[in-house]
Parts: sequence; C-alpha cells; structure tokens
Amino acid sequence: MVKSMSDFQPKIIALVCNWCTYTAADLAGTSRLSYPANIRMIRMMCTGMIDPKYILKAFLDGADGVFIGGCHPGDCHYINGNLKFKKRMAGMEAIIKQFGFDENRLRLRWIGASEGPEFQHNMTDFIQTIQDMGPSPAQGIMVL
Amino acid sequence: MNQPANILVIGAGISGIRSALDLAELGYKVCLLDRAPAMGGILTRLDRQFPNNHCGICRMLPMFDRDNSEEFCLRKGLSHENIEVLLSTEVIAVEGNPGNMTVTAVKQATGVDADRCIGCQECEKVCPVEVPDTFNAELGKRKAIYLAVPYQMPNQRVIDLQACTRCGECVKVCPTAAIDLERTPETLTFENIGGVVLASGTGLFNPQDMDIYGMGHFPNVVTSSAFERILSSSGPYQGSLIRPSDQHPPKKIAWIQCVGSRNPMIGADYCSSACCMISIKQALFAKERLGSDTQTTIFYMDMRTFGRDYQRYRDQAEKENNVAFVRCRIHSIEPNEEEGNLKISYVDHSGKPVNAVFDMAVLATGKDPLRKLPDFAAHPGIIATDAVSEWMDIGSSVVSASGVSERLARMLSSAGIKPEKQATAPLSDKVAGSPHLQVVLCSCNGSLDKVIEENQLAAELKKIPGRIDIMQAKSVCDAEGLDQVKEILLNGPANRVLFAACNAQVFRPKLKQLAAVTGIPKEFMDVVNLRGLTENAASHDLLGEIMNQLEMRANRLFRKKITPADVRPIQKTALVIGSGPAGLSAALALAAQNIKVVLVEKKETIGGNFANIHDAQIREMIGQLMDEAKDHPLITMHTDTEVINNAGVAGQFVARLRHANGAETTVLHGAAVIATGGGKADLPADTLADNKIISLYDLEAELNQPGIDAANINTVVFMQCIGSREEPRNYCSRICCLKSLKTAMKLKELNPNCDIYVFYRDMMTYGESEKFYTQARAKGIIFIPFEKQEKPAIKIESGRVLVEGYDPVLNEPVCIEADRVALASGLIPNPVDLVASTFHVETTQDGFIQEADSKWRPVDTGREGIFVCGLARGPVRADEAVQEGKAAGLRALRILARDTIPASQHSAYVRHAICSLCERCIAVCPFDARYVDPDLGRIMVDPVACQGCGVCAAECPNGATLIGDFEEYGVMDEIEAALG
Amino acid sequence: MATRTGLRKWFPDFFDKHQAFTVFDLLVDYLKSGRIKLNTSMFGQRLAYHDPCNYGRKSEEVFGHGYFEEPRWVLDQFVSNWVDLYPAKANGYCCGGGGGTMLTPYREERLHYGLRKIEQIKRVNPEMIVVPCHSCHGQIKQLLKEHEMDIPVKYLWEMVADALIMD
Amino acid sequence: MSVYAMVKDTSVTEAVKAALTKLISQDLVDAVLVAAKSPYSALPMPTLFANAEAMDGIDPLAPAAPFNAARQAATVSRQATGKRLALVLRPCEIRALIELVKLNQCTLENVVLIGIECLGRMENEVFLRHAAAQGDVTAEFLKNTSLQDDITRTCKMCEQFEPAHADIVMSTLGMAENSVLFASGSETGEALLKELGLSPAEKPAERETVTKQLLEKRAAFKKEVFAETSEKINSIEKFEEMIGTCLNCYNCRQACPVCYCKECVFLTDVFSARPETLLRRAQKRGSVKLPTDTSMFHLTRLSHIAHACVGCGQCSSVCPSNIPVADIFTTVAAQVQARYDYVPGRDVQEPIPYLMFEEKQKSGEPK
Amino acid sequence: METLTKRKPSLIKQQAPLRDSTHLMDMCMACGTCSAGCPLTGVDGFDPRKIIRMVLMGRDEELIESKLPWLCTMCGKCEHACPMGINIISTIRTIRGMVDRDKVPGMIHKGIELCLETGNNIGLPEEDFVFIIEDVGEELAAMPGFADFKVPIDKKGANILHTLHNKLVNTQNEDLVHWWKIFYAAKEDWTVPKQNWEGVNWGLFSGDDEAMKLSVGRIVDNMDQLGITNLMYPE
Repeated sequence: MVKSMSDFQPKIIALVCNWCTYTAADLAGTSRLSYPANIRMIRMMCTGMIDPKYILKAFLDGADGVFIGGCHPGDCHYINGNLKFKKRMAGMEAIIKQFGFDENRLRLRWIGASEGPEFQHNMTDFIQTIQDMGPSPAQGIMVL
Repeated sequence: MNQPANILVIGAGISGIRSALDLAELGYKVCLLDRAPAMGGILTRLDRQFPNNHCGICRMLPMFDRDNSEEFCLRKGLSHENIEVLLSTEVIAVEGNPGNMTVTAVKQATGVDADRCIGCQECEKVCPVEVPDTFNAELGKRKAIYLAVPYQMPNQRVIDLQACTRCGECVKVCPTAAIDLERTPETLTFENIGGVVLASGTGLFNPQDMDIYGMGHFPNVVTSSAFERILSSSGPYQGSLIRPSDQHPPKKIAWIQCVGSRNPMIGADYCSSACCMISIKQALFAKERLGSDTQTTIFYMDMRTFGRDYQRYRDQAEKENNVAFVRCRIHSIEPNEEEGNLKISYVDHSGKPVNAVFDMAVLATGKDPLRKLPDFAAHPGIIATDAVSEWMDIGSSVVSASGVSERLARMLSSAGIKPEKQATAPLSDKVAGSPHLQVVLCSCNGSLDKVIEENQLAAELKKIPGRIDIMQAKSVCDAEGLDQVKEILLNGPANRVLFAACNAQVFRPKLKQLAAVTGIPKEFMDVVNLRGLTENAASHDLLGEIMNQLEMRANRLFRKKITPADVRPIQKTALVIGSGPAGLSAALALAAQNIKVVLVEKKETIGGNFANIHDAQIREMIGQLMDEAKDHPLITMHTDTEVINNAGVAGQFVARLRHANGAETTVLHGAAVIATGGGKADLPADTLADNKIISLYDLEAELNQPGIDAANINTVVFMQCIGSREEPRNYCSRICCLKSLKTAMKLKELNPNCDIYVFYRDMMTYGESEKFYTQARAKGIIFIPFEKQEKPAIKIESGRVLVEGYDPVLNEPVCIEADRVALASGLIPNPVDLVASTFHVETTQDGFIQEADSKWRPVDTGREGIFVCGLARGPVRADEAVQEGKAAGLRALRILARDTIPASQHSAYVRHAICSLCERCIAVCPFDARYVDPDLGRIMVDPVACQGCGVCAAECPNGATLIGDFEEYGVMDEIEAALG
Repeated sequence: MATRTGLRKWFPDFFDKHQAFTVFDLLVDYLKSGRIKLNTSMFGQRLAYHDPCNYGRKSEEVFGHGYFEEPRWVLDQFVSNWVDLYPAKANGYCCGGGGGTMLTPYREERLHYGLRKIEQIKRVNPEMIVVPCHSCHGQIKQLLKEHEMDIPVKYLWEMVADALIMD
Repeated sequence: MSVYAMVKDTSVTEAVKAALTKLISQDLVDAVLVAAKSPYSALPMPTLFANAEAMDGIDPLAPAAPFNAARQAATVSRQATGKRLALVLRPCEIRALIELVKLNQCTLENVVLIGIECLGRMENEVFLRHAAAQGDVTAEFLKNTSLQDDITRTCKMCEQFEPAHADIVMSTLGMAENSVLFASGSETGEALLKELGLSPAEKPAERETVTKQLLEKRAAFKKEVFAETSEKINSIEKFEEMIGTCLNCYNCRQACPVCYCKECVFLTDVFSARPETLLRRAQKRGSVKLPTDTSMFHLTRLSHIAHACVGCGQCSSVCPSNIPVADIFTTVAAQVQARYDYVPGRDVQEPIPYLMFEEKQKSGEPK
Repeated sequence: METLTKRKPSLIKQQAPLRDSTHLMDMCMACGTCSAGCPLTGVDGFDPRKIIRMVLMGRDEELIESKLPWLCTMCGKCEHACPMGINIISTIRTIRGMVDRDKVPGMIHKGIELCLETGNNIGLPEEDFVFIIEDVGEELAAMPGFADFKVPIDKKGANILHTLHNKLVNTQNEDLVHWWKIFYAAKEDWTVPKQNWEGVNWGLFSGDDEAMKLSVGRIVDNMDQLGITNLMYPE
C-alpha cells in the first residue's frame, strides 16, 4: 500500500531535550516561524534520557522518521547527556540500517535555546528528506 | 499580592534571580520584581558565555527539591513555589526597619490582562505601529504590542504605551477581551518585608552621545550587546552574522575596548571588568561563523583576562584563532571610501601610525556612569549586590548575589525571622487507585466549539480503552470554568486530568492551583494546545492530529505513578577545610544560621595568609573574622589537622580528620566547604641574587616595618607577571597589580621623591580598583608596558642593578638603575591533591579545585554537598575570598538548613528486585548521584544529587532504574499513540 | 580665542562694563531681530561647512560653549543645500593651519595634516566650502590648490554679505 | 607465551585430566570449573570440582557445550571468595566472561583462566548421537576431520578458536596424536605450568599451516553467512518472515552469555502491555498477534548486546523454532562493533562503548 | 641608551595649565588615543603621547630644542578624546613659551615684535592703514545699495568696536568689505580704531603671555578711550 508521493504526509517523532531544543521549538512558535505540523514532539529532559527502545518502537510502529534534538555539546544541563546519546546513536544507526530503514530516517541535531530559526529549518528539512525517501518500509506491513 | 513575601528582590537579572532562588531555596517567600516587562535582564540577550563559549544559564536553577520549581530554560522565565515574579514594577519608597519594612512600588499598566491573555498573537498581527526593537538593540522593528522577550513563557504580550496610538485594533481582535488601553499604573504596598535585595544592575553605557565613535551615524558601528544580538538566532538577523548597513557578512571586524569605561572625563574612572573577555568571545564567534579568514582585531589598553582560565582563552584566541590584539585606545571611527566601511587609525607597537579599514566595528561598552542608585538604596534592611555598583562577569555576579543572600539571611535570622515550614498539600486518596482520566475540552469561550463539534472529539475520545470521563467547558481560564473542573475532580472518580485548551504555557500555571485544591498532583495533569493544533495543522487530517496529541498525553497520564520518594535526613553539621578569609566566612555564614561547623586547618594557626598581609584594611577584615570564629560557640576548630577521608553523600557524609599527633577524629557532616587557600609563589630559580632584587611581597613587608626610612630608596622598578600568565602558570594572580600599586604609593608616601617605574603586561585593575591605577599615575609613577616575549632584563653591573626594557610610548629602549626591583611573583594554590581525592572533586591543570561551572555554579563542585571557595578555586583578592566564602556557605546552607531532603518526583529510582548491579548507571551519572550501598548490596540514588536527567535509565537495559515522570512504559505508550 | 582668553585671564573686570560678541553672536542677532534679511536663492550649490577649532572645540573646552549650532543656524536661514563634513563639530579635523602653523616654515607638515581635511572634503564632494575663520580660509584654499581641486572657499560672513537684501 | 609443555598419555582427554587434577592435588588452586560428563549423560556440563578424585569425567575438549559457560563461570566468580579458582573455558566463553567482568557480574580476582583451543561444538543431539555410536567422541573428533564438519553453523564461522587472555592455553591443532600443547599466557600461567612439571616442548611446525587453513575456511564461511543473512534481513518485512515462527519464549536471551539482566525488560512492566493498550492497538491496526512485541524483542536485544555479542551461537541452538538467531545477531553485531571499533572480550580494561564519549569529564568546562 | 638614575623635575609639567586640578598630566596612561587621533602622528617624530611622556620623564630640554611643538596645530583634537582630560595643547604652548624667542620659527615672533612696536603684526603705519581702509570703503560706497558708506574710524561712543585681521588689510583687501556690508545693512553703529587695530594675537601661538596680554590690553584701552561698550571678537 504505497501512497503516492504527493499525498504522503510523513509521521515524524521528535524527541527533544527539555532545555535547549524544546525552548527553540517554543521560540519558533512564538516567533511565528512555521514548520510542518506532522511532527509529534515528545519532550525528554535530556537526549541522554533517550532509550534505544524509543527509537525502535517508533520505527516499528510506523514512524517515517525520528528526529532527536539536543543541546549543543557543552551546553547540556546535565553536563554531557547529549554526548552520551550521540554515542548510543551510532549503534542505533547500524541496526536500523540493516533492517532496511534508511539511516537518514534517524537524525540527531544540536539546537540551542535561542535557535528558533534552526529548529524551523531542521524540521522543514527533515520532513523534506523523509518526503523524498517516501514512507517507511514498516508502513503498511504487519509488524510482529 | 497572591502570597505574603518575606523578602523583596529588586531586579530580575542574573543577580536578582540568583539571590531570589537562594532565599527561596532556604524556604523564604520572595517577591522578585523588575521594572522591565520581562525578567532576565541581560541573561535573555546572551546566547553563549566565555570562557567556554557554551550556555549554562539553566544551571542556576535549584538542584534538589526541584518539585518546588519548574524546570525549563531560564530565558523563558522563572517559576518557583516561593517566588512571585512581578514585572513592570518599580520600587519607589522603602520604610521601616529590617524585619519589618514597608515597600511601595508602582506597577505600570501593560495594557494586557495576564489573567485573560492566551498568547494567541492576534493583537500583534493587527497592530499598525512599528518601533525599533529594543530587545534586539534596535536593529529591527517590533510592534507597539509585543512580546517583551521572545522566549517568554507564557507568551503574553505587553503594550508599549509610549508608542501605542490607541487605535484600538488589538482590542477588536482579542478573543478574550484581555486588552484595556485605559489601564493606569497601580500602586502596590508590601508590608512586613524582612529585607530587600537590591539587584537592579548597573545599566549599559550608551555610546550614542559620544561623538568620536560614530554610533548612530554609521550603521556598522554597533555596541557589544548589539553584536551579541546579531550573533543570536533569536536576534534581528536570525543568527546570520551580517552587518546592518547592507546585510552582508563582514570580513574585517574591529572591537574597541573601554567605550565608556576607564574614562574619568565622563565620570567613568573604573573598569567594566567583563568587556575584554566578551570581545574575545565575540571575535572567536565571528571566526567560527564567518570562517577563519575573517579578520578580527581588538583594540585595547590592557586585556583584562584576570579570571582563572581567561589568559589561556586569550592566548588561544591569539595563537590558534589569529585574533589580532592591538594595544592602542581608539580616538575615533571614521568613514572610508567604500560604502559602510570604517576607518580606524591607531599607532602600532613601534609608534607608527596605521590607518586600518574595517567592515564593522563593535564598541565594547560596560557600566553606565550616569546610572545612579535609587534614593532608598541606603535604607537599612536593603542589601545591594556588587553588580549594582560595578559591571562584572556572570560568575562574579553570581558569587556576589549569593553573598548578599547570605547577608540577608543573617539579617533575617538576627531579626528573628525564619522561613515558614511549608506544608505540602496532602495527596488525594484516589491518586493511588487505578488510573481514571478526566478529559476537559475547553471551547475557549466558544471559539473552539466548531473544532470540537465537527470532529466529534468527545465521541472519538470515548473509543480510547480505559476509564475516561469527558466534560466540555466554556472556558477553563476564568474562575467559573475552573471551579467546574475543581468540582468534578473533588467529587468524581477521576484521578488524572487532561485539558484540551488553548495555549498550554499560559494555562499550565493554573494546574498548580488545581493541584493544591484537589490533591491530585500537577504531574497527573496535562494540557494539549488545541488552538495551536487547529491553527497550524496541515488540513489533511486535523482529527488525526488532535487525537494523536490527546492520546499521547492521555497515555502518559495513564501510566503515571507517584515516584517512591526517598527522603534523606540531613546531618546538620558543616565541615570547612581551611581557615583563611574564605573558609572563615563560610564557617561564620553557616554558624550564623545555627549550623554546627567543624573548621579544619592544616597549619597551627588560623587566618590563612594573615601573617603575611600588610594592608591595614585587609588585616582588619580578616582579624575580625578570626576573632568572630574563635569566639563562636558553634564553631569547633581543629588546627594542625587534615581531612584524610570522606565518604557518603550530600547531607550524610562521614569524614576522618587526622591531627598532628596522629590521633584521628570522625566527623559526621552534611556538607563540606573546601577553602584550602594558597599563597605566594616563589621567585623563579633564575632570579639574580642581589638584595636589591626582591619579591613584591618582600618589598611590601620592608615598607611596612615600623619606622622604616625610605630616604635611600630613590628609584624602584616593579615588574609584573613574574611567572604568571605564561605556561606553566598561565593565569593571572589577580592581586599583584593592585599590590604593586599600593606598595608604590606607600613608597611615594614615605619618600615622595622616589622615582617609580612599573613594567607591566596588562594592568589588571578591574572594577573599582582602576581608581588605584589612576591615583598611582597621578602620583608620578611611570608605567611601561611590555609583551611576554620582550620581558625587561635585569642586570647587575659593578654592583648596580639595572633594568633594561623598551618603552613603546617613547619608542626607545630604557635602562633604569634601581635601588629596588620588586618582582610580582603571583599566587599559587596550596596543594589540593589530598583534598581533591578525599572529596572526589576535580582539579584544574594549575592545581586549583574545579568548580561545577565557573559562571552559573561558581562555588559548587561537581559533587553535590561539596563546595569550594577562595584561593582553592582560583586566584582571588581577600575581599573576593570573603564573598566567595559567604556564597559557598550559603550554598551549603541550602542543604544544612533542612532536616530532610526528599527526592524530587522527577528523579531516578531503582527497582532492586530486577537490578543486576552492573553499575553502568553509576558510570554514566554526571552528578555522582549513584552508588552501591555496601551493606545492602544495592544501587542507591542520592536524592540530593540526582537531577533526573535519565541517562541512567537509558543506560539500564531492563528498566531496573527509571525516572519519575519519564518512566519508560509511559514514553513507549506515548510514542505508540503518536503514531496511531 | 586669544582676545577672549586674554580678557578673562588678565582683565576680568572688562566684563563688568563691557560685552563682547563673536561673529556668530552678531550674525544670529542680526538675523533673528530682522536687522538683516538674506536672499534664500543665492546659494543653491552643495556647500560644505568647516568648523574652525577655535570657535568650536576649543571654545567649548575653555569657555564651556562651542559655536557649532550658530553657524549652522545661520546657513539654514538662506542656504538649502549645505552638508557637514564627517567628523565635524567637537571632533572635527583642523584644517591644518591652526596654532600659528601658517606662520612657520613647516609647510610640508601643515599640508600633510591638511590631507585629512581634503579626504573629508572629497567624501562629500561640495561645490563650495564655507569657513568662519581667516586661518582656515587660507589653509583650505592652499590645500585645494595643492590637490588641484577647484572649489571656492568662502567666509560665512562673506556669504551673508553676498546674500544681503538691501532695502 | 614463552613456555611450552607437552603431555602424552593414552588420550588427549587423559592428558588434560592429568594436568588439571594436579592443579587441585598440588594445591595450586582450590577448585576447577570444567566441563564434565555426569553418570547420567555423555553431554559434558560445566562442573565445579574441589576434589581431584572427583574429576574423572572431565571432558573439556569434547565438541559439545549445552550452554556458553561464561554465565556459570560468572556465577562461581560473582565475587572474590578468597579462594583460588581455575576456570576452563572455550574462547567464546572467555570473551563473554570478560564482558561480564566489565558489567560487574563477576571478578577475575584470584581466577586462573584456562582456555582451550576450540574446534567447534556440535548441537547437543548431534553429539549425543555420536557418543552413542562411538564412546569417546572427543578423541575421534580431534583426529577425524569429517566429524569436524558436524559442528554448529556458528562455530563454522568462528575465527577466534584460539583463546586470548587465558593464563594457560591448551591446544591440539597440528599436534601428534594424544598430545596436548600447554602454553602460558601470563606470568600466573607460566608459574603454574612450571609447578605442574610438564615437559618442555616445541610448537610443531605444521601447527601454523593447519591453523591458517582453518582460519581461512572459517573466514570464508563467515563472509558467506554475513552476506546471505544481511540480504535476508535487509527489510523489515523480510525480517518479519524470518521471525514469523518466534514464540517469544526468550530462550535465546536465556542462552545468551552477555544478556546479563537479572530479569529481561520484556518480562517487566515496560513491555507487559496493558489490556487497554492491546485493545487500542487492535483497534488501530485491525489485529495484534500475541504475544506481541516480537520484533521489538529481537531488535531491542540487539540494541542491548550487539556490541557485546561473542558469536557463540547458543541462541540459534536453543531456538525451538529453528530461527537462525545467531546469523542475525552476528551479522548485525559485526556492523555495530565496527562502528564503535569495539571487540567484545578484547580487553578487560576497555570500557563498553556507551560508557565512553567525547569530552569525558564531569564538570562543565572543557579542558 | 642612557641609564636613568634620577628623573629631572619637569618645568613644563609645573607650568602647563591644567584643565582642572583633577586632571593631572601625570595621569596619562599612554593609551594612545591622542596619537591615534592626531593627523601629525609619525610626521618628523611627532606623537602627542610621546611628548607628554617626555615631559613626565623630565626631558624638557629635548622638547624645547625640537621643532615638535611648532608642528602642532594646537587644534585640540587629541585632547577631545583624552580619557584623562590632559591639557595637551596647553602643554605644547607652555613648551613653545620656553623656547628662546630668537629660536621661534617663522613669522610668529617677528609678528609679535612688530605688533608690540606698531600696533599691528605687519608693521603697517597708521597713515597707510587709514588710506587702505578708506580706499576700500569708497569702493564699497560705489556699489549699488551701499550709498554713502564710510568706514567709521575711531568713532567715539560707537556701539561696537571692530578689529581687523592683518591679512585683510595686507593682501586680501577684497575680504574687508563683507562685515562692512553687513554692518551697513544692519545699520550697526560700529568703528575701527586707527591705532592698535590688530585683530589677531600671535602670543597665543608663541606661548608669549606678556605679548598676548599687551595686545589684549590695547583693545581694552581703545574701548575705554572711545567709550565703546561692545566688542566684536576679532578672530
């Protein structure tokens, strides 16, 4: 059941850090920097809190992309949670890739509190990337 | 006033926030007010800070007992149970005595009723009036109705009533009738105020009125604060580093130091302390953003890199990043042939005139000399932070603010005022029962009716399995609507609430009230921004979007549990290591609050370097501290003693002390302050042996001998930075410049005919101490700058001591025959290896104790419950050591003042039954908050240290450790709902 | 400047019985009181005004008032298209002929100094330069000649005199 | 390795037995953990011996291993007991044990690691079939290369048949009949070998050739399996086909030596779905197969242990549905381990990759 | 390089007037503002901050003997931005005043001497002066609109005393008439003295207070003698 490209509305899960990226997202909102609404943002206290399970869960449940936004290195409220996540991320990329999910469906970006425009840009860009790739291979199949 | 405030803090900038939080964390009720319509002061305008080019503003927030405050970026605002924030409010009068003061303030009308505004922005869209955007240094435009700070949450607008034309367009479109243009200022009276912190800042110098810099004339001449905005993504150019005139990226940028500072002609005989570092930071960012070929030049007189890590920062900027440093004060900025470019003339090191052309110039502005303290500043009971009279970097402001908090707390306790014990609202019994969700669909006065009805939201919600009740409300923002909800929650079966309303940020504060009344914790409530979804959603599947969001939140709420709260009893004794001014101040700060203090001193006597101090004022200050400490019944002193072991966690430490006679003592304590100090550095080994060539310390001692005859001391050369500010001791010792000045002036006093020369690299007379430099010159002392690579040489020729150097002012070599050459050898820390390993804290490469964050947590270490101050942390002057001691004492007091500290709802907890004890969680914990209890054989979480970051939970493979409020099953269910 | 300084320093009683006026005081007074009227279409060219150090910066420093606004006011009364040099007023550049340097043999140095003035003039590219000082008049004329710039230099009062509307 | 010793006797197993019993009888160690037959079965099981006389049934070189004994080894070395322990393990078991040490599941303090050169193990029923047929399978296996083709698929792709990190290594490749090469891998091993009084020896020349040949064969097969598997699971749909028969019995995780959790997260509330959740899932998707979260289980387990997978193949061996779990895990593990430049069991000092990150420091300021 | 043992006290420093007592020359921090702003910096070794430093080092003689003080246009731009408020111009003038009068370069001192002797810097005899200005006055009277114009010389009880810049009388007669025209149009009651009409005072430049005072005194005398209350500052 492949949808045509034009009406493909990607489902994106965004796991964002409470301190920086979430602030940037709010800032984008109050600055009226619009970005596609089909992003399901889930606030994490820190990217370091993101369990690999969340990413797998999202992909197996049909997410077309998973975006992770954290503080710039050095800015983490918890000193280095963002770097710890970055380390985990490498393994996750290898795993999802092997199972046929394009690595680019999982994206990690550092977005600082003041970076409303960057947040907007990243969201728009990520959705575009996903749109270009088409729906996730997990879409429309029965996942056991 | 919603609640009685014990304390008023005037000014909600960095100092004000620090002080308000300090006092709120001690349990006092604080009212934090600011005349601006938004809080934060300069904090909201800064993206990144030196000397690490990172941001760490949020690190100011409370570290434990976090349930009392909301956790979000401080740019958005501050929310703490004990703090009420009042904006657009200015104090006009203060009466009464400490402990019982009456304060009168005027709250300006902002035209917008905060109780009604839902932050929908409709007003701003229609407002026809555009004025320069003050938040962005007037580099852009904003409307007359605007968001004072773009981050502000809730994002309620205010009206600039000066600019407003009263056209009424905004009134017409406001969906909640929140705008009233006819509102007048309100007078507020605060009674029974215990004390007032004055933290109103100094204001920034505006160079607009100086005709030399062309500010206002040339668009590409901007102030450093404007440059900060240009760098910022929330700034006028969305973070593109472009110049105002043509929006092109500049290739050559000049920074002009001391604009409005170090200028007695405009009443500014002071140094603004932070500007040098700010300019270096900005130059580095310019290079980072625009490429390393961008030319950045800093015109300076003295690069005041006096902070512990600042010299290396400068060196790195100079050597690795090719930031050019030119020692010449700039006379004027002039136009150049190319449109928008600027010509700056200067003289180089050899005295040659150079005309340089830049694309952009940044004026490093500091304190405003015209800003005066308010009339009531001297009223008893008002304590001002240093940042009110001096411009300073964030770290110093934070230290000073905590020092002030300490003084205020001391004042209050001597006035018999204690923080009220807070009664926590009891939880409703039904909270423990199985989840039952109440969904409240708010139509926002009918404006969302269509959305709710057309989509048949109620019917859709009913499809969700689980116990869900649904109610529709007209408006939960007004009292009537909210009462309806309260009614249902009190009498109905629901134990979780989900609102589908308008702006979640605006509504969220009301959850606190609701929680207090209903006994359902606010963590069991959530808000979905229905209006936002309706406005932003791509129309293809609005219902899907809304249902996703509602179900996501519903799922989280269904899975919420009350985190089993670990409660840590607090050992109300402090351990202070070191008895110099910092240690004594910390000890006295704690003892003043009835905390027992065990003061440990390695030497046989207390007082640190007291014996070597000659400055009468400092001697008196330290002497007083020594006397007070000796007499204090709560302070137990152990001289000739070292701490050899310390175990445990914040609130519950066990230390072992070893005395000189070999005996050992065990001390149970709740927090430790490391104040191990330091002392003078020795002269370099290659110093020529001659009794005329001595250390600055020795000359100071010589001149302070009673009855000293200085008649034969006719020519004296001081040499600064001996061994300092170059590897391996690449930091400024901070005291030497001032000491040389004072010693030189003392000499002038003893022998007015004495010729004095000071060879210096950069005179580090920051802040008000600049006046000493000015005075010293006025006394005829000649100052000759030198560069690190061209040090003056000292020679001995047939018994004569000669100093050969180069005077770049005369562009000539100079040779001075001196009766004394005084070498400023600087300061080094006392060895800290033992103390660092004992207390598990990190050290710097120079052997100081590393603080948690030099800006935002300057006297904390990486371990909760262990604090550091004074020379142990970095070079300080004695008065600064006292200030740091007070601040460290105050920080420790937050822990020690309590009997117990409960874990925050939002902390890590361990399910021991399934824990495999692999200790990966311990390895990743950034706060050393986890440990194995050797008796129980269990992983324990320190409720004081844990910050709830969740790295442990993510590292734990089987959910044996979880984070309150972010339990994995809840997040998994939320993800599932999001993708439904 | 010298007279005013001298009077203050050595003849402080002078001001008990006498009053003293600068050229600007007189011009402003005549214009304000209507004693003279000026033809407003006489000078349509682009003019640049040069501040002499003595009347401007140094008066401001020594006497507390620099004559910056008065000449500009006078120009505004009858000249439509005049511009300032940058920098002007208290931070303006000397023509290079101040301090008696017109009388010393250091001509090259004086002309070197005047380069700044020439740069300033070139930037605004005027058709005429207005000065209210004899030294400046001489120096600027010489500078322009030196740089082969054919721009007339007029005294402020010369312009006023030229534009007088006689009854 | 500086000392070689050879023992010759009636059989390889006897040679090994002679040496290992001496460890106890000469009080060089207090106990030995080693695979041994029981009176009830020829299948050797990890057995802890404290008495030399009881060691008659030991058969460490038998081509059988009902489970990866790292977990049993970890059980006896959970914490230091003050007693000296010798653990006789296969290379994959040692590697897994080293991972478990890093995970704080056991300690190597006062432990002597004795590694055996492992030519592979057979599935249990295959081994038992041979045992029923010919008695001493071990002796036969070591000399009969055709029997060696009966080892498991995973063993056939194992290149790490020579143990690293052992104090003593026992090898047979290239050796004369009934002889075993003892080599020391540490000073401890060296000292022990001296105490045992074994005769000095030299490495037989052909050993290198044989080893090399075996290695090449294994590498080629591994490459083949990886390519094949990678192709078979390169879409989630194909993966679902592979695991379509999975029963969620969690045998694989039970058999996995590095799946160290006391209780698997899939047995906790994190995955035990609420009825409401299942119902909703069924509502939204039309159906839910139960038990649910089958793919999630395998992928999550991969995310947990891919870096640590030692490729012992036990997961495949225990799968009741004959899913080639080890093929999948080793294929993915190789990729993950490459990303982290991490080799499980390489070095006990090397922290697991998630505990190493840039700017490893706790305070806020970079140095 | 000379070895410094003891600095000589500077007479220049002692004598140079201060902006006020809080802005001592010693306070100079050699920041370079003045040098950066002065167009002459680097020309023939000129550098304002160096001059101040030399004064502070007691190197009066070198300064007095050099041409440096005479290169300065005394425009005060350097001082304008001086954060310490140092009176650089007064210092220059003080140095100039210490130079032997016969070593004062160019016309300055010669003009002063002539002025002291004759009442004007160009030594123009009274008859010649009267001839010139009357002649120019007649020319003006011949122009349309200025009928009956006459230069009022030594008019007792006039409203304003007008002095003249010597160069207008000397070489640039054509510029004499501008103010006359204005006076005429404004119906001003003004006068020019035939003695001591010199409007400029070079004592300001040469640092010669005595001469300066004398010239100013002559203007005061003129006003007293002619009974004039108002003075139009000459330059």
